[in-house]
Amino acid sequence: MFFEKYDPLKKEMFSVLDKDGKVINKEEEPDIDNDTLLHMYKTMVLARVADIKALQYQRQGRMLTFAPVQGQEAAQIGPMAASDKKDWLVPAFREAAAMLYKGATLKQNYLYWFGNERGSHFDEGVNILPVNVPIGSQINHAAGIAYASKILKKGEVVFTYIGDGGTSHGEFHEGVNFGGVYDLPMITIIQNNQYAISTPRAQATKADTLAQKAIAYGIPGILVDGNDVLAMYRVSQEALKRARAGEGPTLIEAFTYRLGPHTTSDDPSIYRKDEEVEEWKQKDPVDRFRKYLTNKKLWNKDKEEALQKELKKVVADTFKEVEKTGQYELDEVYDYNYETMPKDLKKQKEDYLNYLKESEGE
Amino acid sequence: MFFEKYDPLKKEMFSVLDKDGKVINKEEEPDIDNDTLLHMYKTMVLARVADIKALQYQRQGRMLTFAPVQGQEAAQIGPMAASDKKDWLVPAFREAAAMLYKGATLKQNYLYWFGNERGSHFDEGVNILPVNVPIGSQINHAAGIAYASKILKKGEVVFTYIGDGGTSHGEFHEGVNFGGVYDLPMITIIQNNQYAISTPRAQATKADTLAQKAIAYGIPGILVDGNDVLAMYRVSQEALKRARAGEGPTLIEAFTYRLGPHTTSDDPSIYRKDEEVEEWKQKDPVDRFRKYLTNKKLWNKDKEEALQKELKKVVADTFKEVEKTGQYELDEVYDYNYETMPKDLKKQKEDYLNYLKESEGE
Amino acid sequence: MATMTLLGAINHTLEQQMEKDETVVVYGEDAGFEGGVFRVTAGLQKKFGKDRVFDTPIAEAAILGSGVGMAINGLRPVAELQFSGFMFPGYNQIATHIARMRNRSRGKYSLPMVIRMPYGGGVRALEHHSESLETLFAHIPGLKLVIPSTPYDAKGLLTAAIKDNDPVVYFEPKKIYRAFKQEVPEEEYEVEIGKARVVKEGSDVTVVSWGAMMRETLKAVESLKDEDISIEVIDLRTIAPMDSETVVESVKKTGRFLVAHEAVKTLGIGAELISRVNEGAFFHLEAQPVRVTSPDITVPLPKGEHHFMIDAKRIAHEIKKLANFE
Amino acid sequence: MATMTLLGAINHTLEQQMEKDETVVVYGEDAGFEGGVFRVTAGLQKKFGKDRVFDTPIAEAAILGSGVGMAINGLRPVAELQFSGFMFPGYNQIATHIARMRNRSRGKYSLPMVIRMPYGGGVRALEHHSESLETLFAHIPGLKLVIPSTPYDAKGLLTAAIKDNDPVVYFEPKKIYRAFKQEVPEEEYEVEIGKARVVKEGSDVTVVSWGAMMRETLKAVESLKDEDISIEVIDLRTIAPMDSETVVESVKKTGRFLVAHEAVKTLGIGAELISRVNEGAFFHLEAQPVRVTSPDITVPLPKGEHHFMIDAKRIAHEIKKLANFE
Ligand SMILES: Cc1ncc(C[n+]2csc(CCOP(=O)(O)OP(=O)(O)O)c2C)c(N)n1
Ligand SMILES: Cc1ncc(C[n+]2csc(CCOP(=O)(O)OP(=O)(O)O)c2C)c(N)n1
Ligand SMILES: [Mg+2]
Ligand SMILES: [Mg+2]
Repeated sequence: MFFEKYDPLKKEMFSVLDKDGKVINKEEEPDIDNDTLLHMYKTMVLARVADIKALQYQRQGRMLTFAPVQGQEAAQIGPMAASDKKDWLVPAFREAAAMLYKGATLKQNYLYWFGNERGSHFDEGVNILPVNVPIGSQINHAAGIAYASKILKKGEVVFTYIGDGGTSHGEFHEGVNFGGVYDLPMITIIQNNQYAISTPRAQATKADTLAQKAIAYGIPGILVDGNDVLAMYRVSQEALKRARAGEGPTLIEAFTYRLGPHTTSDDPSIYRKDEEVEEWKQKDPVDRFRKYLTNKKLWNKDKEEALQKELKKVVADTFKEVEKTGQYELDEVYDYNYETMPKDLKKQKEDYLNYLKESEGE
Repeated sequence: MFFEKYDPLKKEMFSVLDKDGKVINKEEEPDIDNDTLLHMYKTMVLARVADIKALQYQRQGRMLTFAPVQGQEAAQIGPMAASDKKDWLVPAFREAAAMLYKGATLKQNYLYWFGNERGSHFDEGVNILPVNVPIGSQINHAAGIAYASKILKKGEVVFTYIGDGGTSHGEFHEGVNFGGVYDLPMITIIQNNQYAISTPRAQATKADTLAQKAIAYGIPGILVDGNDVLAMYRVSQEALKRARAGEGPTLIEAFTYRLGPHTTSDDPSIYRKDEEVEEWKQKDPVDRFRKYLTNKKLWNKDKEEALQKELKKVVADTFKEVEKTGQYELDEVYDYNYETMPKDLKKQKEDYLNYLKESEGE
Repeated sequence: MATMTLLGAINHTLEQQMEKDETVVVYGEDAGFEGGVFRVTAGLQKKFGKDRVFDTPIAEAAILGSGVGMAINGLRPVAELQFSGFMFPGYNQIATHIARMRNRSRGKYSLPMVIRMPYGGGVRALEHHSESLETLFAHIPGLKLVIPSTPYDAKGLLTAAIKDNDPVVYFEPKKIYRAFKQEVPEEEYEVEIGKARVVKEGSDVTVVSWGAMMRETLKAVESLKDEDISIEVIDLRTIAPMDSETVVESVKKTGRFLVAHEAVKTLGIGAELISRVNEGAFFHLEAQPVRVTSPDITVPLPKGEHHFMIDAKRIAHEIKKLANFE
Repeated sequence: MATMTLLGAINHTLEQQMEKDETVVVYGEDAGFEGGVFRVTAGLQKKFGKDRVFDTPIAEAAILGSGVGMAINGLRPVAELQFSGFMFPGYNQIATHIARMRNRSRGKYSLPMVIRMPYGGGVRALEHHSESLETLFAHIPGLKLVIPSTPYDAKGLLTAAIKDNDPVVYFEPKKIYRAFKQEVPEEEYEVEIGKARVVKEGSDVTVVSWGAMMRETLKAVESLKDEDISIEVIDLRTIAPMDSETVVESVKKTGRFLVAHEAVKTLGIGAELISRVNEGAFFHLEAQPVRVTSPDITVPLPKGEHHFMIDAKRIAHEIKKLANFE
């Protein structure tokens, strides 16, 4: 019923809040308890603060290049808040906010972008896949997780993310199509932040909207204001309903903007106008949600100040902890390639240890 | 104007002839001169006769397994007849009829399925790519040819073929999308013969029609009666017009049926009901077109008998010629891998020749 | 005990493992309803239902990538690729994910999955249906690659592969799918992955092969039985991890080494074996190691394939030359 | 003459070739407007327009597959892959088409195309940004693979690659993109594909390397200058076709062979070189050939990469051991 109302060809955009955080679509305003609303907001702010600090650390040469999330927090927090603990998150590489909400720790997150695989060893029961670099390939992983959930009757739904640029990739096509064929419990969220590195969205595909790509797979597709966390929540709720009822996958295009660079190696001023960035700063998803909460009397200036202070400390402390880990040990590099290390690899490890001994002082 | 009238979501099928060869869509009946009509028909019959004979030869172990075209002649001859000599054909592997019309000789065709690469060396000025085995990959070749045509201002349009099953492949997605992005002169024809080997069309994708996949690329898509050669001609004409005007690609779903096995290694009785095959025999594209020509007084029984006799002889003679070529020479195997054979490969060739000498009589 | 072809042994093993372990699923293009183009999975869908034995769209990245997800979420997927030449569109999943998920997640996610594919030439096939692509798997850290040459090993290796908690690529030598039968125990057993098999002991020359070329090698050795050459024959059987120990020990004894494989010469498995023999038994070598392989050219269509494929005659010729080298 | 970095030499060569030949087109992800993530193609779109220098969708199969079509229809495409680790989704086009179109069509269609990609580690990069995948190209018949280690060769090899009527894969050692400058002639010149370069003559040990490891090798050799070892250093430079002749002749002279490469050990280029040295100079070898390579594991993230990458120190250590071996 819900998705039938939206025709992706019409380019209508689903939203709940306007850019000042006012509810403009009362009947679709999701019913979320206050604790959850606050947790959503705080996680958005945590992601934002962590991001800003990481940029600093990176500029100081203390972290690797990474993919900032600023501006896309709503597109990530809404769906995660609508999901259950058992549901899965299969990220691309810009989903720090979603990962944090879903149970990855800030330490893990930082550790990963510090250059340590430990950052991808999530805690028991936290159903997140590691950051996925090869574009599009995660969609097929999501399809497989969903397939297992379906035939093992686990009731888990899988969320997977991809960028606007990623929708042109063959693996996106194969994965979303696979989900359709077996009616899998799988929700694909396209974060259309309008650029793939320097390449504008129009160069990715001639399709008018990315949501309309759903038609190619015979599944519902919907275009959503990706900077509206309540809209993202609401749509995810409905997609989850479909998935849990065995009705199959949904494709969501979250229309949003990355406020920062593609990665810290990128200089967006080459390909984006300042005015454009300014315009999107006015639609900042965190600001909008804060205004909504303020209107609801759930939030105020004092709370904001306290939160900012607290999170800045949390983030700084976490980074200190992470930085202390430094370069890691030899065993880490060798011991996780196989459950049981093959003989020839053992030999290579021994040879290397011998070399280290022999060459000491050289 | 033409494509705007057809909404691929409505599942309407474009056609000109009914199954008895009567014109049911007068205003879209293409205006084709009699010589061309007859040439189209004769090529359809040639493809059919060659196919039937090849099946025989193959069963006798005199040819490799091959992909029969029977039932799909209209979907192939219509577009080729609408195209110019300079336009390109980028086939998958079941386009024998299209290749014949476009200028591949029967001898080349047979030579290929006899197991000799010479069958893919088409004559000067015949713009056909070799049979393409890896599914989907040809679409990207077509896109590249079209790109070159566009920027070199050659005015050539590229036709490329794929099966229903092939539309689920990532390379289909990337190629058709690429065509859309640069508005390339490229026409992709999906021959939906309803099976990919044993796998029914419904298992390939949940989409209602394959034509609707065009929406994902922002280009026109149209569902056509693929057993109606005039419908295929007419639609191709319009797609060509678009392409030549720089308006970009078109996607055509030709709804058809393969009357024979997938290849000669395949036993379709495992997965298809006899009644289904019977039903489609009633819609035989060659019969339909013959009736149309007969109604037009361009054809009659005598002509048919003469043609059948002639073509059977042509085919038998050609096969004899091909069979005489036998296994081919060593140079053929080595000399075409590079323009200039690298030293180390030369050495390998010499070593092999030495071995042949040394081992004579062993 | 029943006698089985290599193909029969695979079918039987899949059935046995699916019976014993409900999490095993079998899938691929045409692998469900019709039981695969070679009928290797015939009968399984009927017995285990469509959820566990299923047809997929033609989408190799999805076949392999979904396997990653299934393996992470509680299944033991056994994916079929229709021919090894069609693994390329899915190679991204193999090299960038399947080989790496355990290491990437520092052990949180392991991938108990098997990737089956028929490989090899000599069957008068179309283009891309005849390649021997061992190198493309054996070069990638994190992957295992096994190739049976007998029905017995076909079962033992497949059982071991399915039970392995790491991904295993399983090559099926289609040329000998139905070439001969062998007694195969009904009960479950494993052939250790990472262990070559000494088929025949000898003291003059070490000859290593695997897959369909193992048969040619045995024919070659048979043809030389009246010569005064004592040949040690090793079926490498698991290409990765490579059992260099068995090979090196053998060469220490014989001093002469020959490898016969279908793949092209440059960077074929022979190159790695020669390097390991150099590293492990250099001063035992009495003659230069010999590679009997296909040349570095594209596999020809059938009317030229005789210039490409090695055979028993060629192998015998080279063994003799090597044995007689002073 | 101007002094250029390796990256600068590539940019200059692309510009020169585009000027001389209107059919040369340059394209890839972000390769147009912004000039690529490494800025290798910077300035070209502005100069030659959007038709000839363009951004593509993120679709490696389309990038490479469209190159096939462009080459067939009158262009000389120079495709850029953003990192060699992202070649995998396009590998199908490389292995099943690009390497084969000439042979498949018995010479009707040749593919004058170049596939450029930055490769190699040691730059504190994310996953899939550090691999050395030479083997995956050098094992496929029909492909050429070149790797410059200097600005001079960068220009000469790229010029030769663009003018070649067959497809050439061009690896760019990104670690040394801007590491140093060299005089590079303004005028067009070619470095022959298939010809290694003897960087330094010597009589005790033959050391072969290429790409970024060439620099480490030279540092290693420099660090040994006070030892009494005469080292012959060869920059392999073109991996396929492999110039075994130059290497074999050198080993005939020195009797000792060492290869240093970034790629993992098993089936790395070192394995093929050792095999060829065995085949060509077996009885000249005075010690077992040595491979100095990365281990057979996944490239670690930067905090573990020091355990993976070889360096000058390691190479020097192994050269010394080999030279002193009795
Ligand atoms: C298969 C593959 N090709 C290329 C890349 C390099 N790359 C990393 S991010 C990126 C752009 C992604 O754009 P988009 O999908 O819109 O996501 P966004 O970065 O905007 O979140 C590219 C090309 C990659 N990671 N994987
Ligand atoms: C990449 C790839 N995967 C698998 C195959 C094996 N294969 C050959 S034909 C075929 C079915 C094709 O079905 P469809 O696209 O509908 O074309 P049709 O055979 O019906 O003409 C398959 C799976 C292949 N040729 N290429
Ligand atoms: Mg984007
Ligand atoms: Mg079909």
